[in-house]
Amino acid sequence: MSELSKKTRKNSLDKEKMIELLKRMLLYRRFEEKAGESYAIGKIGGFCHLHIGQEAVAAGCIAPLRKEDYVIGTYREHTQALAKGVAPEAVMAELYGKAPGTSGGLGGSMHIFGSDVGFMGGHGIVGGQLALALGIAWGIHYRGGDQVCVCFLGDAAVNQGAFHESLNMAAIWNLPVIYAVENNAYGMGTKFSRVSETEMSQKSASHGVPARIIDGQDVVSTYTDFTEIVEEVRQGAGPQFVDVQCYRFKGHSMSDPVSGTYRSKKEVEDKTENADPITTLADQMFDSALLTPEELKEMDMEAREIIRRAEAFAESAPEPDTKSLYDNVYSEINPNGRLFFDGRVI
Amino acid sequence: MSELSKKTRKNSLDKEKMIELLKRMLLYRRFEEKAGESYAIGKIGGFCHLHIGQEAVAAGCIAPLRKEDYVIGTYREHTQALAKGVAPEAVMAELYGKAPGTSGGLGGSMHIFGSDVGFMGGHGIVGGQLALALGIAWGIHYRGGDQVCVCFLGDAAVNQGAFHESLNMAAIWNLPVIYAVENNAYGMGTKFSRVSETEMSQKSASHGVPARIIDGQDVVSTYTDFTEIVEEVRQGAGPQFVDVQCYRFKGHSMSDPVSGTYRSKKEVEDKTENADPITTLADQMFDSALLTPEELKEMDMEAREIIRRAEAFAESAPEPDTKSLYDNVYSEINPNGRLFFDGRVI
Amino acid sequence: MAEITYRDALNQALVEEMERDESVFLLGEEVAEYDGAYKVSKGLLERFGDKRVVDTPISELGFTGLGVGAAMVGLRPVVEFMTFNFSFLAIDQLINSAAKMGSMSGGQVTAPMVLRGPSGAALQLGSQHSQACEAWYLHAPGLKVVTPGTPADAKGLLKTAIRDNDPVVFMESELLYNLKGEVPDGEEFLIPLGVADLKREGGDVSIITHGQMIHVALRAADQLAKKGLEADVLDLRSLRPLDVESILESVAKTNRAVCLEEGWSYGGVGAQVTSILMEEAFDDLDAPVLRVTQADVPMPYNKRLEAWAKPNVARLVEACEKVCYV
Amino acid sequence: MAEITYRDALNQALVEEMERDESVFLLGEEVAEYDGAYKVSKGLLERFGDKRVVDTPISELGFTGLGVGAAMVGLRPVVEFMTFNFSFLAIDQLINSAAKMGSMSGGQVTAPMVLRGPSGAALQLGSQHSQACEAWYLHAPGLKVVTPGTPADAKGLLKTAIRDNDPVVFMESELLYNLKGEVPDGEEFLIPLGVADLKREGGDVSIITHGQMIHVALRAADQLAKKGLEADVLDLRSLRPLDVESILESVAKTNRAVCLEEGWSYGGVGAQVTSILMEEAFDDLDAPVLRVTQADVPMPYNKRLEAWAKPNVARLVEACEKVCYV
Ligand SMILES: Cc1ncc(C[n+]2csc(CCOP(=O)(O)OP(=O)(O)O)c2C)c(N)n1
Ligand SMILES: Cc1ncc(C[n+]2csc(CCOP(=O)(O)OP(=O)(O)O)c2C)c(N)n1
Ligand SMILES: [Mg+2]
Ligand SMILES: [Mg+2]
Repeated sequence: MSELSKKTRKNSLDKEKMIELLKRMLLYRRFEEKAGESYAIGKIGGFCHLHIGQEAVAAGCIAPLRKEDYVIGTYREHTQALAKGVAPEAVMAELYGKAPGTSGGLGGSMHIFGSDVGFMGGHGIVGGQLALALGIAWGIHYRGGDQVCVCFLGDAAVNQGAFHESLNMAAIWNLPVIYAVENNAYGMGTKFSRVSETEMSQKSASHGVPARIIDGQDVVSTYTDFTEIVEEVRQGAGPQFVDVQCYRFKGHSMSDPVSGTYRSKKEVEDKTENADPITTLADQMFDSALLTPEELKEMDMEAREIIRRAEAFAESAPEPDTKSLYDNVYSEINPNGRLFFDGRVI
Repeated sequence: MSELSKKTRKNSLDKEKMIELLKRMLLYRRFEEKAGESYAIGKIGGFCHLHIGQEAVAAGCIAPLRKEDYVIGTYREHTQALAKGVAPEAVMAELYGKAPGTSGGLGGSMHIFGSDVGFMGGHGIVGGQLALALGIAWGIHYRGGDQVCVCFLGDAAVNQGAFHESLNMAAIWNLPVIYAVENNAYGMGTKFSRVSETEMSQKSASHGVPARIIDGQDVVSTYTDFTEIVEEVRQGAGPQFVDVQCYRFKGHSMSDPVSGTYRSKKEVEDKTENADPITTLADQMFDSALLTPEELKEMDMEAREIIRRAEAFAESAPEPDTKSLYDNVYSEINPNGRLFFDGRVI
Repeated sequence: MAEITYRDALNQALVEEMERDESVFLLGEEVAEYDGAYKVSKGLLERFGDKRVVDTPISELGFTGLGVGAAMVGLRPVVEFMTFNFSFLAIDQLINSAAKMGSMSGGQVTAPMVLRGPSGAALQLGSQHSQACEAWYLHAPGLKVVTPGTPADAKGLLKTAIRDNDPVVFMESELLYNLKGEVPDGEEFLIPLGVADLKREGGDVSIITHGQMIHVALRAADQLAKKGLEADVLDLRSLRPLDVESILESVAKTNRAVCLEEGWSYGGVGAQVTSILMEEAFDDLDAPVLRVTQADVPMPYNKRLEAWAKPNVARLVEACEKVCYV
Repeated sequence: MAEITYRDALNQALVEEMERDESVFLLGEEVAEYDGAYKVSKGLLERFGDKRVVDTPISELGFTGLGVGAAMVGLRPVVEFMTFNFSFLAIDQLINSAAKMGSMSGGQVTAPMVLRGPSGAALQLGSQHSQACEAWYLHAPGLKVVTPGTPADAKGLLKTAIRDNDPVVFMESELLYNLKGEVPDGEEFLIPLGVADLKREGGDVSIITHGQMIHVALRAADQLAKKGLEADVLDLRSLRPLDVESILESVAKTNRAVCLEEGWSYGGVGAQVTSILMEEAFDDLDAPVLRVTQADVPMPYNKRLEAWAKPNVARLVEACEKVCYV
């Protein structure tokens, strides 16, 4: 049976760590706000899924990791990439479709990669990254390393067969992978309870993978709990399933309304006012006199400045060359035979 | 959580029903033996997966059904088709690839259909039938009928994502479908415990679908338990998951060895001697003086005679006409445009 | 005749067919409460209730299989893929169950159903969300493939597809949903499958195309006309059945052809049309048939590169001029 | 040079590459304890242990994705599909993950791996188990597709495929596993991808084919020779990269071509080759290129009908005669 441990205790962290988490979340928030603005004025195209409201997940789950650990995510991955160490300039440039973007401008919002820092990509097919994570964890296991792989997924992805196939295999081979559900209660306009008879914490039960619930709006407890989980997995505890309960403050993507038929304006307002992970942490720190409003303001200015620079960089960066289109489709151009059939390059 | 009720009591059935079940199993056994013989001399081709040893499953799970209920199965479905009411002649003729076969000789061993008696086919892709069963049950639900759909699957199929997707949807819509695992402990050469960390009875746990274990080598308890389950589902209990524990006496298919690296000769012999569903029932009836050896012999002769006739029918039946090849690819030949592109029929 | 959008035309087709035949129902992600990701099913939940307009979990393989199973017992499911990019997860149920059902059951069981949704690239959605998927479905006998390019075709073809007794893969386009056009009135406005439509009559060169690309073809034809070349723009409308007769007829007249498609070239629609022309119109051809397709790469995100990767008017004009030796 | 079976040639390739490079591992259903459903991996478990020869659950999507993920972090997985008929369940991972990985990551991450197993019909396995799957994979840029037809090609191409830095779809044939042939010795016997092999030199007509069908082509060429027609039998060996040069060269010489393939015609390999000939060899052609393919139906079980549905020597001879106008 799935071992289920609802952690409620709020471990207090040292001040330094709290400040780090706060700075991280500020950076992520400002990054996403800027992305939203740039999208609105047409500098960013396509789909753009913001992480606003869920910053504690990126900060709390990724800060406990080492550089050589792996993270893989969905299309809602900008801040996770930042959290794992990808430069804001490179992420922003990718959103702008520019040459120094993480994928040379060819990937876009849903496909941010930073393999040098273990960020194994944003993936656009719901559930597509789950088996990839399995393979990354297999790679660790194969080589006998002590890294872990954290795989983020949305709540809706647990209904994909790939989720179950992956958990089953992770279990039989005891792989070092953590499936962390960013459970923001909705998959687009569909509330989780409409597409599942059971609670999220039951979803790994068929496979004997332990399940835990984490309060993903509270970065301190997310960080504390996740640190513990990561250490367990590093020690060989095998795959874990984590229900990270959180809330998305914006629409599913830039083109979707924030609220509407599927959730009320009131619900969103209530969450925005009472469960903002940044405010929550700041208030907590004010209460314990670990932070002053002035300090917060200064940190925020700093975050804004980093993002301003990232945006300026993206704005002025060059567009990719048309020829770059064919560069990475194959690892090398075959000396024999034709690889491309469009009659443009032969 | 999955409700798990291991039924151990042996309900005694009335003599008539026991005789019916015995006759059924004899018929299935003789059918499969004949299929095996005909395969050996090249009258039947392709893959041929026998059900020998598992006859109590076909008899015990299908006898409780009404004609208007549905059954859908895998490639190991000959006897299930018979059990649901498809004529032995038509099934045998299909194995022989003859025109009066269930699919006109175009389907073969893995694709026996009898839609007039609710047998919705044998399907060759492991897990392929699971979502089809969901759709059949949806059809019942949609029309407000009180039929049930029984979907057979092998133990290995629970590792397919399709299994989980199907159970989840069956649960949220409370559909009248029974997923009955013919748990013969092996998928080809792979023991279940090698490809799952959990027991079979855990496999529906993620979806809140109740699980039950049935002794599938004992036709009386299979029949009794299944009758109860079918009635519950007919009353609206929603989807059920049943671990029907059984054993395959022959190789995975005609081309595979009976035993080998994956299971010992001794294991097979032990099962064949001590857990033959036909002998088990007959002995039980001898003990209660409900049957004499002479009566058994007579029944067996009867079964053999039916099969002999089925084989004679198949043997002498005509081959399908080459033109029939195109007949059922589409429901009707389109008056406009070309449907086939092989340059043979235009 | 009313002028409505492609989206509304599809919506009307759904409404009318669901009114006419209660075995028709719609299922897919976000089709009910959300009115569809692209609002094609707007108002349907309210009108028909949640047994006939069904929101599914994100389980493409499962709900497609559900559709096939429901069709096996006589319902007429319309399965919506939010986009066909996600249908790869479900393709096994189309290739191995739906397409083969009639044949492997000797005609006992069939799968009358429609699988619909947008296919092909919209704008800057990147490689995993910008794929023209025709080739994966037209290869398999047992399936039909339909690709409407105008509001009228969308309505008339969807109605026919729903009434068809076989599985029909019905590919729309995100870029067309807002397109307006005249749509004939009446609930019996049906367009038969397998009848191509000569969207413009020329005579100098045949542009053979389908779906969203017909608009590129029409614009190219305008440009060509200015240069003195008149093009036939033949909209195939359905790729299987394929109106080979109309293709041959047009080429018999023009003696030159260019195949235009949104997707990749290797094994694409144009390859098949070219082969048919090779086999059945060799003597009619005054020039080799050319193909204009997407660049043979996963679709890039960058706007300029995306535009470059897509088949466009300039490339088509150039190809037409080339086959006309001008 | 030893005479060994196609099966043993594959086995040798696996053994040698696994010995050479310890990042190579094999996974799939029944590959380890059972030695492979078709015994291609015989003895590998014993030799390399269960970390490098891995039995998987029946979870095609999952274990293919595992392969892609492992490749992303530098391993070189060889994923066995028991047959490619089952790969439809996994195709999303090939089309949307493996094929696009290099491009959507800007080259940061690649997926060097081999996806192998038998494709095409064996004998009387019915429609769900008898499908030639080339078309589904060659359509997508980012994948390579290889189809060896002899023991030597099987070994030399598999070794190259394993060393290749991109995802390679490697299609074998159940009907070839027992075929014997000479295979050059040495661990550096590698056959480059994209180099077609002229399996027989003729001059009157080019038969362009691949995989198991080369044997049909060679038998047809024998018959044609008796009738005074000498055929080039060009074995493409890999479909992507495709040796277009050799195709053009052969046709420049013969001026006539027939494409032979095991699968369906609509959007198949022959359609693409025909289109290339149309585009690049139009003036060389003295007759329309013809295609010989499977009947456009799901494969029937009945033996006679199955034989009829498959492309065969008689049909190929007939097509060759037709293009030679005899
Ligand atoms: C296979 C597939 N089906 C559908 C979609 C379209 N889609 C993109 S995101 C999404 C909702 C996912 O919700 P969830 O998993 O909860 O993640 P969240 O967006 O809430 O972070 C859908 C339906 C897709 N990208 N892939
Ligand atoms: C998707 C898919 N993968 C693999 C196969 C090959 N195959 C056929 S049966 C089988 C084993 C299935 O075992 P199980 O589900 O336990 O059923 P049993 O044969 O024991 O009745 C395998 C691997 C297949 N038919 N379909
Ligand atoms: Mg969500
Ligand atoms: Mg089994």
